[in-house]
Amino acid sequence: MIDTQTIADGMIVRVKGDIDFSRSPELRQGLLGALRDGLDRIIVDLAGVQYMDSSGVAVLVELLQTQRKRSQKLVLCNMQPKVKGIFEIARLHLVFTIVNTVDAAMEA
Amino acid sequence: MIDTQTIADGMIVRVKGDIDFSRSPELRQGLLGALRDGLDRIIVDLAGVQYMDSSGVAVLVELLQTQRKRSQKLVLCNMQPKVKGIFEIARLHLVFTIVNTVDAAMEA
Amino acid sequence: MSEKDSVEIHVLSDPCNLCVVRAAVSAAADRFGLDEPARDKVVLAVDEAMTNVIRHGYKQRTDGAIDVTLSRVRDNGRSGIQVVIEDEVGPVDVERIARRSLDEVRPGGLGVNIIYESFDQVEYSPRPDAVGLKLTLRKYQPVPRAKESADRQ
Amino acid sequence: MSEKDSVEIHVLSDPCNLCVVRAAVSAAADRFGLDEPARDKVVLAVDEAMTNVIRHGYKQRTDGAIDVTLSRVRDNGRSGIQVVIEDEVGPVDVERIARRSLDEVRPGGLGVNIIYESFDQVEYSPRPDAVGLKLTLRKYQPVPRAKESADRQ
Ligand SMILES: Nc1ncnc2c1ncn2[C@@H]1O[C@H](COP(=O)(O)OP(=O)(O)O)[C@@H](O)[C@H]1O
Ligand SMILES: Nc1ncnc2c1ncn2[C@@H]1O[C@H](COP(=O)(O)OP(=O)(O)O)[C@@H](O)[C@H]1O
Repeated sequence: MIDTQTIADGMIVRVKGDIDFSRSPELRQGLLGALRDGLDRIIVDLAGVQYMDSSGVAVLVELLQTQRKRSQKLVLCNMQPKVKGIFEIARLHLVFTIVNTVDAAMEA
Repeated sequence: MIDTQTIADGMIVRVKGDIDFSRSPELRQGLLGALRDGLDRIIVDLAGVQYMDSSGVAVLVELLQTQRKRSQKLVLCNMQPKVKGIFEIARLHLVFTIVNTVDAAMEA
Repeated sequence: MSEKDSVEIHVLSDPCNLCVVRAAVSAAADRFGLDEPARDKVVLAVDEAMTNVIRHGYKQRTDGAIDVTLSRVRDNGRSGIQVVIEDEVGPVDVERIARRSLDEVRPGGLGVNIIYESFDQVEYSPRPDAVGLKLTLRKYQPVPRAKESADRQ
Repeated sequence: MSEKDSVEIHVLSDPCNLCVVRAAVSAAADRFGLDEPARDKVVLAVDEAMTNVIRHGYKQRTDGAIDVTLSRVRDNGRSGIQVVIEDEVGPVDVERIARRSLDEVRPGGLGVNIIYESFDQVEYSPRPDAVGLKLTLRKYQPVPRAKESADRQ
């Protein structure tokens, strides 16, 4: 479900597949389990996620809060249109740093 | 559901939408209703048909038989992969003249 | 089942069934005339409502019954979809099912908001004999403002 | 309903319901591990089977009941889908449901062929008390011959 790759100041996490309540607990475990101090930048690449419900969004909010508490960054990229939809309904598109590409996420 | 266009030696019929038993009676009416003597070539453009079941295939077989009885041609083109699937199961891909494009259908 | 184009779906309260229900809801909404943006909202909101039944109603038990009934509704010439979701969780206090403000950023508390944002009509009601919860949702295809925008050109 | 990932769908025998059932079948087949070619076959064959119930069973009446139950089956480590289609058409003579030869080109007579070609197991049986017909279909995900083709390289 997730692949991680280390980068200079943190890591890229690539998520794959639809994220609903049947898979969000596994996503949560994977994402929060990969967390540690010193990950100045976590990039979550959502290119492979065509659909996400609020249980998936909740995992990302939790991740954002943890990163912020440590003064570390979370950047979302490659968000697909339907996933963008739920972020907009939840008014979270203004709260998260969301960019188009992984390259842009490296600089964000 | 269908659009027809007159060409020098007959007509092009463009079909749109999934064809199952809820729509094949209408397709039958549209196609057989447009038939007349002197349509030396009927081209059925299936670009807009993503799915067809055997009730749609039956309409095309009926059309083929009518055209053949009048020594006229029926050419199918732009067949989408899933539609090709049912023609293959029914072993009708060898019975119909099936080409890729409308241009090729003009020459077939 | 009264209407000839109604579809009833019975599943147990296991989240692995969500994807099948979403697919059926999307196809029904398409057939009842909703365009893609409207369909996407309906699909998401039904997913949220079922997830709430699983989490809050059945407290994550995976063997509870959930019935989803999809049917066509009409209103002033507009076509739409009605989705009824019924569970058997026992007595429920529908007053406790409420939207929270979205100003605060925290995990959770989005589902009910999404349901109200996505559907035109939302009604939570207790089922007779305290069998469980009944949620009735209706969404109509927004009328295209073709005339109006044509006038403006 | 015994299995937690089974899905039961009830519709009336109106062909307009076919698309919703197809969507649900495709999503369930996906979840039960069938790849796209296998899913496409299953979807088409269920469509054909339901169309036959509507045409031959209910003689195009649109108010007959059709129940479709989707569940996971396993066989020798392979995962698959079972589709059970039940109607209430009354007594049926299952012997009369037969494949015709495909050598002759004529309209019709494809449905039963498609059903047998698409599924690994096909069983037509009368329902108890002559209620109607029960059709049980099973399709397993073909095991990828990864090893074998790797050996050949
Ligand atoms: N189907 C339900 N049955 C019982 N309580 C519910 C149901 N749906 C929602 N609720 C109540 O409404 C609250 C808000 O739900 P929601 O907005 O989906 O956020 P969350 O599920 O993250 O708490 C829930 O915490 C719960 O108390
Ligand atoms: N569900 C059914 N109930 C009763 N008879 C059926 C059913 N399905 C098929 N049959 C019988 O089997 C024959 C072959 O069906 P099929 O291969 O689908 O071709 P077609 O429907 O075009 O005749 C039908 O003509 C019908 O007599």
